[in-house]
Amino acid sequence: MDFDYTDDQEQLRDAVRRWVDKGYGFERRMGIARAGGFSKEAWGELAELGLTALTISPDAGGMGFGPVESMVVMEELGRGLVLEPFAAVALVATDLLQQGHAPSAALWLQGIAEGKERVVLAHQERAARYRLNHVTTRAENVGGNWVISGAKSVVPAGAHAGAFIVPARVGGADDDAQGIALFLVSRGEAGVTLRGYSTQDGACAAELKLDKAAGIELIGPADGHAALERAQDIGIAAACAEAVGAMDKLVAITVEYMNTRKQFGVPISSFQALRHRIADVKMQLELARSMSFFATLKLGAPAAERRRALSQAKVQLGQSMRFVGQQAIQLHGGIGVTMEYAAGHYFKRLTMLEMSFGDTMHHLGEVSARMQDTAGVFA
Amino acid sequence: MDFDYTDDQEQLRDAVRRWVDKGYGFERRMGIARAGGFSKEAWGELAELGLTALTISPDAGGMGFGPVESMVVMEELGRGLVLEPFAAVALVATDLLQQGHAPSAALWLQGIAEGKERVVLAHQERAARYRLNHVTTRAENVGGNWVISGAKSVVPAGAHAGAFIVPARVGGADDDAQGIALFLVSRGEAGVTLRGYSTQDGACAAELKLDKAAGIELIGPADGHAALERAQDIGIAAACAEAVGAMDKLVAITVEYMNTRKQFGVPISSFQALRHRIADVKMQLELARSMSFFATLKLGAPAAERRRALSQAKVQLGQSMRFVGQQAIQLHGGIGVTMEYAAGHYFKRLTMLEMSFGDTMHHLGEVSARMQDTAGVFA
Amino acid sequence: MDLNFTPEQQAFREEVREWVGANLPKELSHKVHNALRLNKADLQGWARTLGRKGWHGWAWPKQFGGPGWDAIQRHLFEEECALAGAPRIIPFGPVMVAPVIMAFGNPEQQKRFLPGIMSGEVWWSQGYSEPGSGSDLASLKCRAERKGDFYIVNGQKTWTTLGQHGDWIFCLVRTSTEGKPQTGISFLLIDMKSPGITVRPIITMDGEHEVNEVWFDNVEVPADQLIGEENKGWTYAKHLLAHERTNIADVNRAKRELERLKRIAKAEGVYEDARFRDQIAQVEVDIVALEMMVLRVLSAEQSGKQALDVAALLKIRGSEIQQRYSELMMLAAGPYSTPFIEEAMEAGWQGDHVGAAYCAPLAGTYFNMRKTTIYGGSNEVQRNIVSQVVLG
Amino acid sequence: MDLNFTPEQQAFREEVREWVGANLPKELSHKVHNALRLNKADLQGWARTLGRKGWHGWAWPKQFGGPGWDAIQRHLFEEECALAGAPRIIPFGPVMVAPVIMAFGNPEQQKRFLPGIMSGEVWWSQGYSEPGSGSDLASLKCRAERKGDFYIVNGQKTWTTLGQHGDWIFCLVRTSTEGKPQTGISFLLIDMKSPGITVRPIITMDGEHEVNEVWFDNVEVPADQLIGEENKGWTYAKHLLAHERTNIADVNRAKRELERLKRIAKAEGVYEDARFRDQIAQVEVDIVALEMMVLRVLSAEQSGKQALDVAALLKIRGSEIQQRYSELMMLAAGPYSTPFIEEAMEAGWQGDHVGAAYCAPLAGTYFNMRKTTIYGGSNEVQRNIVSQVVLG
Repeated sequence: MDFDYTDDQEQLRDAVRRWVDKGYGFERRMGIARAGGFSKEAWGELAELGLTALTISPDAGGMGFGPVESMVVMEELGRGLVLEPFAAVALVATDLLQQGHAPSAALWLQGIAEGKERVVLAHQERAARYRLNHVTTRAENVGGNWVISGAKSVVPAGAHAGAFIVPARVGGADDDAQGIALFLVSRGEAGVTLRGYSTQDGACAAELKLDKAAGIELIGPADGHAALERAQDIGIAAACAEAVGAMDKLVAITVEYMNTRKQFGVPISSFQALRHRIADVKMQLELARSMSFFATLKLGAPAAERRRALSQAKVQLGQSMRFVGQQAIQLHGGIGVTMEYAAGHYFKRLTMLEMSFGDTMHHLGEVSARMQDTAGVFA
Repeated sequence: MDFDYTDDQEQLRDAVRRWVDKGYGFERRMGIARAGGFSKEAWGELAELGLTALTISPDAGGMGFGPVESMVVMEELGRGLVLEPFAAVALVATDLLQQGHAPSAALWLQGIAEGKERVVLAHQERAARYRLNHVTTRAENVGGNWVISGAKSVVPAGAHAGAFIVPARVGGADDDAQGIALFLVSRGEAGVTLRGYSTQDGACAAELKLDKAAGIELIGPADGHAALERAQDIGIAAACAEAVGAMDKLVAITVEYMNTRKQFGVPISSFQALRHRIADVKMQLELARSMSFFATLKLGAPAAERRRALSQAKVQLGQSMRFVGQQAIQLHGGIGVTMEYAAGHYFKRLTMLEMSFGDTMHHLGEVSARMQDTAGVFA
Repeated sequence: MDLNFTPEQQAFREEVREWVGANLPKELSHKVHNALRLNKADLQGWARTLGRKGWHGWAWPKQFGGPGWDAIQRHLFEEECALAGAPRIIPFGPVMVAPVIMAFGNPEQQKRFLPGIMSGEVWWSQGYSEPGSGSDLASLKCRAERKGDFYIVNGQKTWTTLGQHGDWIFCLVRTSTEGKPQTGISFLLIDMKSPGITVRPIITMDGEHEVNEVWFDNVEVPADQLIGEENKGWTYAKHLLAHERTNIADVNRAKRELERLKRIAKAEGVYEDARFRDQIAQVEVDIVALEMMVLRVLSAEQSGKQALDVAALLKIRGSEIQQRYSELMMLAAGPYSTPFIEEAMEAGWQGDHVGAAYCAPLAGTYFNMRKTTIYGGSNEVQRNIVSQVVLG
Repeated sequence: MDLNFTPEQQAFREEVREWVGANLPKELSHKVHNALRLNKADLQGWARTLGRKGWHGWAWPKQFGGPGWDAIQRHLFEEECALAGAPRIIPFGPVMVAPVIMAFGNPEQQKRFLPGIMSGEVWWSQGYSEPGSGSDLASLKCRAERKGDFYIVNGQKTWTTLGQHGDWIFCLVRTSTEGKPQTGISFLLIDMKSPGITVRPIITMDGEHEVNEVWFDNVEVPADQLIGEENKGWTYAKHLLAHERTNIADVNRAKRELERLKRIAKAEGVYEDARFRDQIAQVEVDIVALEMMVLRVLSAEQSGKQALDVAALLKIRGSEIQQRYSELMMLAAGPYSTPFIEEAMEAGWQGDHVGAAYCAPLAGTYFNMRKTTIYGGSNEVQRNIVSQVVLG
């Protein structure tokens, strides 16, 4: 039982933080957001730092790091509100690609490791809400080849991806957990239509339409739903860590503002009602940090235990994100709601993170459904 | 649209308040609580004020007043934490007795009006929680006479009642809304067992067991469930008004304490964090007062509208009671949790009121189930 | 005690409803009901329509050309407008500066300014806040120096809502630095076309241009545009605040928006989800309680028998409820609220919506609503006020 | 980073579990698991059992006869005791006064007092609070005047938990009125059998006798019962507060009580009610988050690599959670929590319970738990501390 980082992990953190502080300042970020929310150059810099290869196994040309290192990186990217889809590509998609049996997966992994390619999971469907089992996209085997038809929404940085991992149904009804396979679909295939757009946090996403598009089976229907759950949980852990980084920075910004801004002749940090508010903010931040650790350290647990833990974490993080974000704006007053000031951007990103991979209500439902007689970290 | 009291209503309020202030002080109340939670003398004084006849029609020897006057009285009784079962007898039971067709009802009403008798509704059953339709007590017609068997819990002041209004099933399954009739059962009948005890707020209740006890049909199975719902709603409105009176007084006690108690050389009312807390307390009190008016003024509305409104009111009141009660204790510090100080007794009574006639979760469920497309006071 | 309106009040409501139904353009109410963008023509068009009926100054007494309605009639008018999907009446003219002109302006000023406000022709803005003075409004620094028949104004105002459309602006300016900060403030009416005025947009985090900075560089203001006496502006502004309580809780809009929340929740399939639905039920209870509190205030105003000092409570609760329903609308759409597609927030856009058309503005509205607990006296300031009332 | 305990730590846990299982009387754990009343014999019996094993001072270093465990071992010991249903160890002796005696007492005092604490034979009480000094502890007035070889103590202490059983009491007393209030305070150990001491019960609103007033009327205290130097008691008390952080969050008990909440909810039929169950799920999340925060503190203490200043957060959150689960237990029983039948809270009562046996103590516990956000430095004081850390 130990929550210290190793020296390697601290070096990794320092390297990412240095890049964020020096290379990804507010002005650059705003420029990237205005230009559509994705920068190839910035992505290249992440690759140069070795980050795109972070969780790819050494055999496949990667660094072979695990959840803790992923958390370290995500916290720093969160601190800098980095727009590029690092978690989607280098944590979630790489895990699925490495689990899968598609021969072309290795090539995509190599491309990701080198910073040349991006692959993302495209799983959100209309009316699915946050249920992974709701898949209406269908895959048909036509003469030994899979063709896929359906629509996927809000695919992270979809317009900048070379391929998509697409859950599609090979059998069963729309809501069955059985019968879902995961396919690799290249953006260049016939029948693939992409429509990109900006997102509220300054990043970007896309609508993906598949009309009999050719796909390669990555994970078969026996394991598809379980793989999706695992991908979601990796995404949750990444969102938790990113949120901790973002909140940590936002609290620092707010504290500095409170100690600087004067009203009635004194810094507003001298008002007890605001002091107690920041104490409550700090509480939520530390609970969130604790549960981000929990999320990361449970990623390797057996599926049922992992699933329960990750939902517990997402509930805490969702509540913390909302409270910290809203209170940071409130403590700033008017300046907090302007586009030119950083706080609002943290708030918007935190808002989106709450809704990514299932919102607080959804995961409270999961926790409720998965409760056991005992409770606690080791239950 | 008008929320002023008439002169008569103000006189009524003043009369009750005078009695509470002068006749029902903290010491007397504590003495009654220690002696079991009911005082015949105090009840007699309520009768002398004419209150036990408040809602009984003039034909039956009463004053024929309605919901607004009931609210006025309940607020004052709440302010004084009066232990005697006024609402149970003089608002809920009198309404049922006047609705019913039992010939003996008139006699009981007369007895209540004169302050000589008490009749209470005994409807709580084990495992029913707050569902009025869950009735396992059974009534059988044996040769033209009804005999009733079953058990009722936490009957208010049950040991001091001369008769009980007992919902019992004449047909259908345990959870059917159909098939419930209301019977009048005298405490002296064979097969009636009573076990009285104190309640947490210093008042008293009883367990009532019926083993083939003779009962007289008051309200038949066609109307039984609807009558129970109406009785519950009268009880809710009374609880709301009582709670407003209790909260109003508790806030006054707390404000006085805050302006008196010194820490660090200044009254604790000078600390902004506590000032904002009392502002939140005041908010909950005024929301509660508003919804108590709403509850009272909707008692005469058609059943569906009344039912929805009363649940809305109980949700607000439940939330207000819990917040105001808890914060009043917190703002007092140690002294607030002692038996010798009044605040804790208000807190305990408010806690029980939250659980009477359905708690906040139960009524939120009712509101949820009864929502319409439109919203608001006149929806 | 009676919850119901009188037959006369009901008839009045019907009259308003009928008139609004006949005069509010369908395209406009469609925009309002779906939180689509409103432009200047939308807002001013509705103001002029009301003006022609004599209702743009709906709270005005008859002597100044208003309808002379009582508190309940005003409430019913506001409610009917809100539920019908009329845009909010921009308050700076008819609600904010007009009462000050009526109470403290001279007859010439009343004659000069009030008709343009009532008709909706003249767009007024508010010049109170400054960068350094938020909750501490009295610390304002924007100077006005008397030179002959003019005041020369220098300084900056900020958070000027819709100031980009403004014809005139009413300002609190510093005319003296002696004594307490409150004592050296004057109330000036300024033509926004005056040389030396620059309006710069502030883009808020939802990407919208709703507020502005207004800069004054040696702006000459004729001295007859001073309201009342020099250095007494703070008193006038406080009078305004005391009377600017109409609809502070915004409960009528809340009722309309709750209906929208239910429509969205149904369309997104979460209305049947007990967990989500409970959240809506809670807002419904909150709105009924708020409305009852508003009705209590109206009754007290009407009868004069009670004193109800709950304006600060109405502001706190109303703003919290606005924030909550906008949050729930966004959460109902979930991932479909996350795209930021500006065109999708314009009425009549023919492009493909992500999710459904109603999803487009939801996150932006949620972001925008954060302002409601900050502006108009932050909720922290309101809690100070409440505690003062309660604790003495 | 590793969430798991080492094999050595696991083995240690097993050893404690086995010993507790073998030595904790079943009747006692039954009482604890069902929140039935504990008497002095229950509490002191367990203290003596631990004392015989050398574990009553489980956090003590070896040099004073303790087991010399590290932070994680102490945590595991506390967890095993809590989950097994052991009563809480009354902290005033082993956790509160003993560390002060170790750090600031002289060798004679250490020899005289520590063995009786470790063995569980001597029952200590705390004499800090006074009626006028709540959060403002330093304003205390209880006087001690030096006369020859004695201090003469006059004044009053209050909120003395279980002081009715006390053999000894450690007190903060005023020995000087010069300088800041903090500087004139001394730390005295007082035999409660001394003439002039009166203990008066304070009955709390749940009807229980848990706390007391202690009155001192010319009580003679031998001067060799002064700890350290005169007028330096405040320093010693603060040292104690800084070190009295073991188990401040009470998360192990919370885990046990959450299990009880689930049992009660199942028996009452509300565990299958989605609305109620969500509340339990929320507490479950809260407890896991609190436990993770506790584990982070332990890890930091163990490795010395991080400084984690979150004791105030643990106090706030732990107390809020205690209040919440006790509230939910009461709400689960609903009307069946409302009877007040004292006998029903005694183990082995043969009467008819209203509802079920587990219902009897629920409301009383809920009432009693209101103290947790007040005592040990109110949560308001804790928020002051947190804000000081955050804002500087």
